[in-house]
Order: sequence, then structure tokens, then C-alpha cells
Amino acid sequence: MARTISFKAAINEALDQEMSRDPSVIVMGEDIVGGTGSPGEADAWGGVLGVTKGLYAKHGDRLMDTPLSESAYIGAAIGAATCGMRPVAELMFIDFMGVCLDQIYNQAAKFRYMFGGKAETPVVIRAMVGAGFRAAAQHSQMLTPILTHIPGLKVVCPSTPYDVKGLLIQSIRDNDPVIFCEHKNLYALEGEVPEESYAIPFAEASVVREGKDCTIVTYGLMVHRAIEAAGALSKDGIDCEVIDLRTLSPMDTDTILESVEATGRLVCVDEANPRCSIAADVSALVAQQAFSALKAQIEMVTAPHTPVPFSPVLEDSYIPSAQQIAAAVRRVVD
Amino acid sequence: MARTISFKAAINEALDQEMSRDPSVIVMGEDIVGGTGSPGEADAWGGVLGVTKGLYAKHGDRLMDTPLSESAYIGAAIGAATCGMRPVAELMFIDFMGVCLDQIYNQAAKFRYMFGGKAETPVVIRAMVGAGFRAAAQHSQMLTPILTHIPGLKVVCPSTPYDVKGLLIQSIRDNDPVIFCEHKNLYALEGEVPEESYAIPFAEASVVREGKDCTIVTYGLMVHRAIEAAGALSKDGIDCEVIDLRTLSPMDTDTILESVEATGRLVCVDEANPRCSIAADVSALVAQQAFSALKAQIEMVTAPHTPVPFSPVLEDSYIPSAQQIAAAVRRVVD
Amino acid sequence: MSDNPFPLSRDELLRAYRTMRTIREFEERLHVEFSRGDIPGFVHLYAGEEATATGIMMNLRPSDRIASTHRGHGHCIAKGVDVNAMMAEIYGKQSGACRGKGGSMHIADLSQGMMGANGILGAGAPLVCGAALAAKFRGDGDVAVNFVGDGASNQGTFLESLNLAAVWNLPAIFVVENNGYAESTSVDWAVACDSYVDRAAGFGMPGMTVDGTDFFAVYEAADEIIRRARDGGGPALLECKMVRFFGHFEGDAQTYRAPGEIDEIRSSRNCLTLFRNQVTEAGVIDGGDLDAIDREVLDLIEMSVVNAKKAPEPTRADLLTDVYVTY
Amino acid sequence: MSDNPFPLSRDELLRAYRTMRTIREFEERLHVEFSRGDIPGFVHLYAGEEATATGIMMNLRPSDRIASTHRGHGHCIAKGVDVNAMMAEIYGKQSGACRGKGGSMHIADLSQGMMGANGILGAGAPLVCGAALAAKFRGDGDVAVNFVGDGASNQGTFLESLNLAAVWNLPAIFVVENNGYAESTSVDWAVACDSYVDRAAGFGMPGMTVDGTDFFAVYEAADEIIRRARDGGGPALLECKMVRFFGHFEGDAQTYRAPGEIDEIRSSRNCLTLFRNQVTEAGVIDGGDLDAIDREVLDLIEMSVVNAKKAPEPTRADLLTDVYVTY
Ligand SMILES: Cc1ncc(C[n+]2csc(CCOP(=O)(O)OP(=O)(O)O)c2C)c(N)n1
Ligand SMILES: Cc1ncc(C[n+]2csc(CCOP(=O)(O)OP(=O)(O)O)c2C)c(N)n1
Ligand SMILES: [Mg+2]
Ligand SMILES: [Mg+2]
Repeated sequence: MARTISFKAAINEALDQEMSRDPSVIVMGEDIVGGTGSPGEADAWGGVLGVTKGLYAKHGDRLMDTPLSESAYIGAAIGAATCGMRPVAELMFIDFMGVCLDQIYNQAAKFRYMFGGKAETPVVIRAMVGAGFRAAAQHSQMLTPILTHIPGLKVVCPSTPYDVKGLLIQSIRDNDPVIFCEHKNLYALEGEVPEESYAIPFAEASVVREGKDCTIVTYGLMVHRAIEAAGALSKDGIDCEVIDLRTLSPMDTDTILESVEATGRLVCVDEANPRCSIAADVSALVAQQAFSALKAQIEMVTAPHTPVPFSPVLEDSYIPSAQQIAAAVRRVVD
Repeated sequence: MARTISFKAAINEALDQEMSRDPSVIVMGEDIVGGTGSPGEADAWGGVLGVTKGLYAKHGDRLMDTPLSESAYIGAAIGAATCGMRPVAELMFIDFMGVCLDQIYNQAAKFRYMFGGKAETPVVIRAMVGAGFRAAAQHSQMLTPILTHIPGLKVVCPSTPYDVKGLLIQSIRDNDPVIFCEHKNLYALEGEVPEESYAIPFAEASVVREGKDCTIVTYGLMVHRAIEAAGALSKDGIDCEVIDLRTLSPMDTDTILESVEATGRLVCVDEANPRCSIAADVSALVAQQAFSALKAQIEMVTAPHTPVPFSPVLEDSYIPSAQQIAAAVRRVVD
Repeated sequence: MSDNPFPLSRDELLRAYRTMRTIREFEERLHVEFSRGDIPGFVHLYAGEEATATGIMMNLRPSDRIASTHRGHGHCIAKGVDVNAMMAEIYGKQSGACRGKGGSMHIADLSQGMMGANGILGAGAPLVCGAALAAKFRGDGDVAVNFVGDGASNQGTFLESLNLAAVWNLPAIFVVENNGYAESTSVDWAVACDSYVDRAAGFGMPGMTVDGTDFFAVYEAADEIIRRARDGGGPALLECKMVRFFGHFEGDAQTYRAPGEIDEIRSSRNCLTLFRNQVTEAGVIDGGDLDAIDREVLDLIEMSVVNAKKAPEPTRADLLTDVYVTY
Repeated sequence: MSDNPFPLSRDELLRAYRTMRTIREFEERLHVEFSRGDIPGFVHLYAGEEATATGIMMNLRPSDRIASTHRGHGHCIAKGVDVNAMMAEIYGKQSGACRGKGGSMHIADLSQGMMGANGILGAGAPLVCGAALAAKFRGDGDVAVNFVGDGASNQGTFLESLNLAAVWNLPAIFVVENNGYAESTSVDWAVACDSYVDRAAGFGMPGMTVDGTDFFAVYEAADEIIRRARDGGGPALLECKMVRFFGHFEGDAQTYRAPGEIDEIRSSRNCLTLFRNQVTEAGVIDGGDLDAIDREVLDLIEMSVVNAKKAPEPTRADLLTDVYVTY
């Protein structure tokens, strides 16, 4: 039975259902319970934005607060994953990966290969990504291209309450390390979500809008901007297909290529910085494998090559807009 | 007066000349002097592969060994840079950036922007990159795409003794943070290098081979493989232009675009892993800005989406070969 | 008036009080402005902790460097950053200390030796090692001070910096601001050692613990370790036990606190009241002079808010500048 | 023969000796093979340090986990990893413990509780916290042991893991293998604290220091702290003072050492000689039995090299497998 809940509630529900289903699932992070050792209410915070609120009451010590030591506890989640647990570790903001990246990319991502296929590391690292929160340069990055570059990691970035629940459940059940990117500006988004548990397979992009004139490939918050742009363009008779990648690694290349074969035009939209971005990656894929279908240059709409500014005025112009996306589409369809 | 010296000796000479020229230049890293506190010879190592050997004898305490704490000493170099020094910090292998990336990408790279243009951070971080050393998954990565993705960083990756000297001198004189990538399999390469000091400006790619049929864009060790491939192809009358980017950020887009305008064909070669790579970045640039000149799909030749294997047999097949490059060129010229 | 039992002159004491009061007023006002919805982003207030920033900074010169935390307003004000520039920055305006690009978590003013608030826990410690190293090369006796919270004191970045500072014998001071909480989590749970003196000993440096709400206790401890550092005696760690009057950040419901805890600390551990009592009871300053400062500070903060609100926003063009020295 | 004054049975003592001898022979042979140019990449030898790995591992069961370092051969052998699979791995062969993909710095065998040698200093500590956490959830009394070098003990990753292990009260043991050097750099310079006992205290856990070349000293200290950890008593740190017979890695000229240092330690601090004297003088084992083991080990290592050399190389297809569980 589906009902309307928020993106945030859908994450909470996915964690709750997987913890109930599988005793090897444990959840750890900074203040994800909240109030450990403090005199007041236990489970006071449920995470900095309340995403895990209420889970401690149901699942008790399988949720653990941690000291402020990301290398230690993210690494501990990874180590526990090689010992039969299915830890979900919260890295509050993806920006903090700078203090624990080694455990993610030299350890978790490489165990299986370095050990000749003899290790499994079913760990999920949940992290908030993206700008728009007025949180400035160190709390607003996407960094999805950096993680996508690394062999051995899987990278997920959902755009709807329905997808975030199904993809988080799949991530927890998956036997490889998964970086689960939650756009903080989607937490309040409401949408239809079934009560029962379900998993959405990786490497299956969703065509959120069908169209014949131009393909727009994107993910995360930008999916909604792309849909907005497509809506505006349709008034001028420009019919866009919008593809939500949902998982960046592995990526559903077939859906992208088939769409471009049909439309002959491509605009890649990425909230990340431009150099070596997901937008560049998708552009390169198509320029190599669907070149003959292309009727025009491939346009990219990304954040500029700058850190994220604090000023609301500046931050709003930093984040790619529906107008910029529409303009890029016009450049390729004219 | 130019004479033939090794890539390694050219790095040593650049450091020596800049230390003599500018007292604010200091050099720090693990065992870059070698033997600190030990009973035997001072200056025993001069770096794990001897790159800084002999500098301590000339410049004394301006070269500093460090404890094995990359966040602390790389961050110290960054902090000192904001106080008027020009530190050159050695991160032995770029693979180790996982334990100190925060200082590089959230601190050094963002100070100037976060502080509204009121900071200068003239730090150079030297690191060995690349495969072929039988050093396995944690000592053989390129990681250049990750660093190139980050606004505020400059990324350099030279391919010859001449370039490495001139680019390191420029890096030390530059007022922004520079990641200076030294391919460990180029250290032994001999080449003509002037004795006197000289600086090579950033964002000036070098056309190491002119040709009219196909443009090959690459950097680092791959430049030599590309030249080898071009040589083989010329025997079949295929005339390749080979562009050595030299600096990945900032990147010389004009030289790339002009070349593709002329040849109409592009092969991007990158020793890094494929997703969100430099190869993808250059492909996307051209697919967007020189599309109309393209006569064929853009090919990429990169390492596979795997960690670097230890076995010599496997590692040799991991690194892009001249044969793979030549085959890619044939796919676009036929 | 009776003669002065304090290590500071009457004028210095007035300056210290003015600094503490300015911080308090700045934070109390931000709390109000934030609740009105006028302030963007995350704001972490320093109210209750003023005596520590002030007690340390009264020992520093402009050329000494400090690296701060996400809770940096107090450090900025005490180190001499202009209050109007700070307020404008927090409002994201072009006239801000960072031209609106940094915000509360990234206020910096290198001209005052303030290397920046920091959004990354523990990140200031290596930077301070670098500033201390530069001072050592200059040989001018400058020091560098790193502020770190109790929670952040568990970051590897901070811990390995302690070792580096000791090994290089740097003029670096590490001030642990122990306000009992890291977000909602108790320091008693999260920090394994019995005392920060032990943790300092684990890195071969002297450690001290003082009441961070007692200006004079902080001042005197800082005086000793900073003097030693200037003389080449190397780094030290100072734990200041303090209290946080507001939530972790604005909007924090603080249900993890004990009932009545906030009222209790506001009345019994108010560093401004304590200072006032100390100097007036000693008869060195009379209350009227402090009241006068209170009024002046009130006006200063009022003006800073008025100015910040009417200051121009950055322009779209500003988005693309200050990335590199060249643009 | 006279009765046994040792904490281990005669059979266990013979097993301990065989383990130490196997490590020594394995490393001495690699030294020779490397100098012939037959071994690819970096090789860090454990010769001289055998008593520590063996003394610790004699207290562990197969289900206990360990995380090792770049100098991991000794830990592997003592934890029960097959010597032939190890040798083949070091030669990069398909029959290797990691099918030739890992090499000397990444040998692992999870079936034996060996979580891997590691090319990143300090990286094993968080992993051991995780293994200890899993054991705690299982409640089966298993422990996890992290080996770390003196130099790597300055890594923030290691340091913050000590705090986490203490805060979570994990059955985790941290063994600092202090061989006096980190590459060419002296521990006396690079590690600021007077003693690792102090560093442990800085993270609220007991610390001990023993002679890492004395098997019995290591065994007894490990027995105590591991027993306590199994009983829920929490983590501990054990410093083992030891000597490195070879260079940092093969090819190291070692000019940073004192003249004659190597001869001196090889004669006066040879853990195998010490053990032999201890058990023979006590009359528990006679030398002949140990000589027999020496010969058997010699054959074992010889065979492992012969097998490794003639083992097939991985095939090109192997390049693209084992990246994910699905391929
Ligand atoms: C590396 C990193 N991890 C986590 C955070 C999120 N965070 C910001 S402040 C804070 C609590 C800090 O507590 P403490 O160090 O005691 O300082 P206080 O807020 O009490 O002044 C946390 C967890 C961060 N900013 N950086
Ligand atoms: C994070 C990181 N930094 C640096 C290195 C390079 N490195 C490998 S071994 C080593 C020395 C380690 O010394 P120690 O920890 O004492 O171990 P030992 O070699 O003496 O056994 C160094 C610096 C590394 N592998 N990882
Ligand atoms: Mg605190
Ligand atoms: Mg050592």
C-alpha cells in the first residue's frame, strides 16, 4: 500500500525494514542516535537532520553513536563488513570524506581485487551531498565524480522518495561497498512510497520523461530541474527525454545510448564541478559509442569550476538552473 | 648550457635552484633527508628513491624529515604557505592522499575562495604517480582526475626531464596550491636539460609530434606510448599529432581544439581509470566545442575499471599500450 | 581605588571585559536574528565560552596566528577581526570579511592573524603547525594557537598534529575547548582518557586543565605556556572546561541536556558575571565603567546588524572570482 | 627430561619454534631470491621480529582476526596462512594466496582470520575495530589484533582508532612493533612520547612494553591482555621492542645504521637463539629436536620457492575479474 511520505522518511523506513529483516545490519555514525552519555533524552537527535530518529527505540544497540573520528568508525564499518556484518555507516556530509577516504578507496574498494576475489565487503556509506543549504564550501559539495572514478565502489544518488527507499534497500543487500549519496535538498520532498519493502536494482536508469528531440541525462536534485526545463521547452514544441541515472557506478549505459540513438541530441547535467565530472563521463561515452547518431554537439550544464559560495545569491547562481538547462537544449536543437 | 640528465636529477636540480634563489622555499616529507635521529649517516636516503639526495648537505634545515603523519605535515606545509613560506611537501605516493585529502581539497584549495580572495597558498605537493613498478593497488594509482576535478588546485604531470624541471620551478613560484605528479617510471628517463633555471608556464600543452590525420591527447608516461604508436602508424601512412597536456588544471583547451579542428579525429589516452577520467574530460570538451570538426567518434584508451594488479603480467596489460593506442587511432581513421 | 592584584593593568582589564561583552552581545543578537529567519545556513554560537578566547588572546600579538573551529565568532572578535565585517559576512554580504563567500563557518582575517574558522573538525591543527613552523623560521618569537573542541579532539588530524608539533618542537599551543558536548554527545563518553593532561603526555607535551569560564585562570595558564613557546620551549596543550549557553547550532532543541541545565549554567557559570565580580570586588574597576562598556557594545552590535542588513549582496560576477590568484 | 617451567606444553613450544623458524627461513630466502632479481616490487622482511608475531599468535584462535602491515609475512605465517600460497603470491603467480593480484604487501587469508597485509600505514587499526565490533555482536569471545609499526603509530588513523576502541570497549589489541626505525628515521626522534604506555593512557587503555625478541615475554603479556579482552575488559596496547635484521625494504643500503649494528643485533638479539637457549637449558626440549625442525623448514621453504617459480602466471582474463562480487 503506497502513501505519500518524505524522502527523509523513506530513508528511515528503508533502514528500519532492513534492520528488522536482517540482524547483521547495524547502523553507526555521529549523533545518529544522539545524546549518548548526555544527561537528557536518549535518542535525542536521530542524526543531525533527524533521518534516523526513532530507530534506536526499535533496534537499540544496533545503532551506535561514534566519537568524531571518521577514519576509525567508517573503517570499523568496513572491517565489520568483512566479518559478516552489513554495516550502514553515516558520513554526515560527503565533504568529510577527506578525513577518511583511505578507508573507502584504498581499503573497502580494493579488498576484493587485492585479495584475489576472496573478500566481500557489504558496507553502505550514507552521506549528504549537494548545495543549496547555505552551508558553504565545506558542507555543500557533490564529489560524486571522485567516487565514481574509483573501481570497486558503487555510487548511488537517488532523486525521489520511491527511489531512495528501494535503492537504499538494494544497497544494504548488495555485497560490494556502496556510497549512498543523499541530496540534502531532497529530504523534504514528498512522494508516493509503498509501505512494503522493495529493492531497485543497480544500473537501471529511469526514463522520467519520454521525448524525441533531445536527451537530457542527469541524477539527484538536477533531475527535477531537468524536468522543469523539459516542461518549459515543450511549450515551444521541443520534446525532451529526461534520464535519471539513479546509480552512477555501475551506470546504465544502454539506456543512455538507446535514447541518444533515437533523439540524436544530448545535454548532460551535473551539479558537480565540471572537470572530470559525471557530465563529462556521459558525454565521452556517447561521443565514443553513439557518435554516428549525434546531430549536434553535446552540451554540458554543470556547476562552475569554483568552490560552493556561502552567499544565497551566489549559491543560487552556482547551482545549475532549469533556465540554463533549457538554454543548453536550445543550443543543440536549433 | 644543456646536457643530458635524468628526470629524477632534473627534479633535484629544480628544487636546488629554487632553494638557492628563494629563502622562503622549504622542503619537507618522509625520509626526504633520511636518517634523522638515526646513528648512521645524515642525509642517508634523500627520499625513498633518492630524488632529494644531496640537498640537505647544501640547504641544511630547510629540508625536514617528518613523522609518518601526512595530514599533519601536508597541512603544516599549507599553513606555512599562508604565512609567507613556499613549502614543497612530498607525499611519497599519490595513493596516500586518502589520509590527508581534507587538507588538500577542503583547506588549501578553498582558502582563497572561502576567504573572499584574501589568502594566498603557494604550496607544492610532490607525489609519485602511476603503475609499472610492481607496487600493486595502493602504490600505483594515477588519481589525476580526482585532483583535476577540484577547483582551486592546479595539477601538473610532466613527461620529460626538460619539462619536469621547468614545470617544478613554475610550480614553486606559482601562488596557488599545485599538485605536482611525478611518474615513477619516468625517473630514469634521460634527456636534454639546460643547467640554468627556467620556468614553463602552466596551461601550455606541447605538441610533441605534428600530424594531420588524427590528434592524440595525453600526458605523463602515456606521451611516450603515444609517440611510439604514432611512429608505428606513420609506417602505414597514418599521420598523428600528439599533444602532451603537461598541466591538467589549468588545461590548454585551445591547443586541443585547434588540433582537432585540423585533424577532425581524436583519441584520448589516460593511464588513469576510465570513469570521469582526463580522457573523458578531453573527449567531452571536444564533443561540445569542436563537434562540427569531428569526422569520427572520439576514442578513449585508458586503464580498465579495476585496481592495479601486482602480477607483472597483469600490470603490463593494465597499463595502456602503444598497440592499444594505435588500434584506437585505426578505428577512427578508417 | 585600591591597588591592582591582577596580572593586567586596569586598561587591559577593561579591554578584556569589552572583548568578552562584545562576543556575548554578538552571539545573543545572532540568536535573535536567526530565530527571525534572517540568517542563512548553520550558525554555532560561542556564548558562555568568552573567557577562554579572551584569556588566550590577551596573550597574543597581531602577528601571532590562530586557527579556529566551526564555533569561531569568539575567536575572531578576540583576535581583532572587525565586528562589522563579521556581521556582514554572516549575512552573506559583499562587505563581509570574506566578501560573502565564506559565511559564519569560514570567517578569516589573515591581516589579524586569524587563519579562519573551519568547517572540518580538527583541520586547524596542521595549519597551526605550519604557522608555528613559519614563525620558527622567522625567529621572531611568534606563536600559533589552535582551538579545538572536545569532540574534535578525537580526530586523527588533531592527534597526529600534536606529535608533529612536539617532534619539530614548534611554538604551537593547542587549546581544547571542552564544553561537555559534541553536538548532542557527551565528552565523558566520547573522549576515552581520564584527563587531557594524559592525552598531552601521550604526545610528549605538557598539559594543563583550567576553568575556561574564569578569565584569570585561562589568562595565567596561557601566559605560562605561550611564554615558554616563544622562548623555544615547544608546544603545550591547555584544556579549558567551559559551558555552551545555546544549542550546538541554532535550531537545536537540546533535549539531550538535563532539565534546568541551561538556566543553571547561565546563572552559576556566567564568565561575564564572574569577571565583573572579581574586578569590582577587588576595587580595581567599578561597576559603572563596565555598564558603560555594556552600552557601547550594545550600540556597536546594533550598528553592525543595521549595516549588514542594508549592505549590498554580492553580484553574479563574484561567483567566478577568487578561485585562483589569477582570477 | 625435567618438568616444564613454561606456560606452554612441549608440543606447543615445538610449534612456536617451528613458526619462528619458518618465518626466518622464509625471509632469509626471499632476501636471496630478491637479490637475484627474481622477485617483483617492494619486499619488507620480518626477519629478527619473529618472536613477536609468534608470541601473540600463539594466544589466538583461527576465528580471531588480525590486521597486518606492509611487513606482514611473519604475521601471515604465524596466523596460519599457507606458506606455498604466500610464496606464490610474492612471485605474482595464479596459485598465490591472492591469485597474484596482491603481492607481498597485500597477502590476506580471511579463512585464517588474516585480514591482510596493508600498504597504507595505520590503515589496519580501524579494520580491527570493526572485526572486534563484529566479535562483540557475535558474543563468542573472539578478539582482533592490529599490528602497527613505531612509525605508523604516529598516523592519525591509528590514534583515533585507539580512542574508538576504548569508547566502544572493543576486544581489540594494538601491538606496536617497535624496531627502532621507520624507513631510515629513528623512533626516538619521530615518536614524541617517552613511552607507549603514556600514549595508551592518553586513550584510556592499559599499555605494556616488552622485549619483542623474547618469545616468552611477548607470550605472557599477550596472554594477559587478550584474556582480558575476551572477557569484555576492553582494548589494550602492547609495545614490543624488537630489531630488524634487513633493510627497510630489499635494496636499502642502510647507511643510517651505526657501523656494526647489524652484526651486533644478529648475534646478541636473535630471538631464535634466545628461544633455543631458554628451552634447551630448561631441559624441556633438546637441541636435536630443534635441528630436525630446522631441516624440515628448510625443505618446506625450498619447495615453496620451487613451486612458486614453476607455477603458472595469471592470464590476461584475470585482469578484469574480482572487481565486484558480480565480476
Ligand atoms: C570532520 C568532521 N566531522 C564531523 C563534522 C560535523 N560536526 C560539526 S561540529 C560537530 C561537533 C563538534 O563538537 P566539539 O568539537 O566538541 O565542538 P563544539 O561544537 O562543542 O564547540 C560535528 C560532529 C565536521 N564538521 N567535520
Ligand atoms: C600512509 C602511508 N604513508 C607512508 C607510507 C610509506 N611507508 C611505507 S613503510 C614506511 C615506514 C614504516 O615504519 P614503521 O611503521 O616503523 O614500520 P617498519 O617498516 O619499521 O616495520 C613508510 C613511511 C605508507 N605506506 N603509507
Ligand atoms: Mg564540545
Ligand atoms: Mg619501525
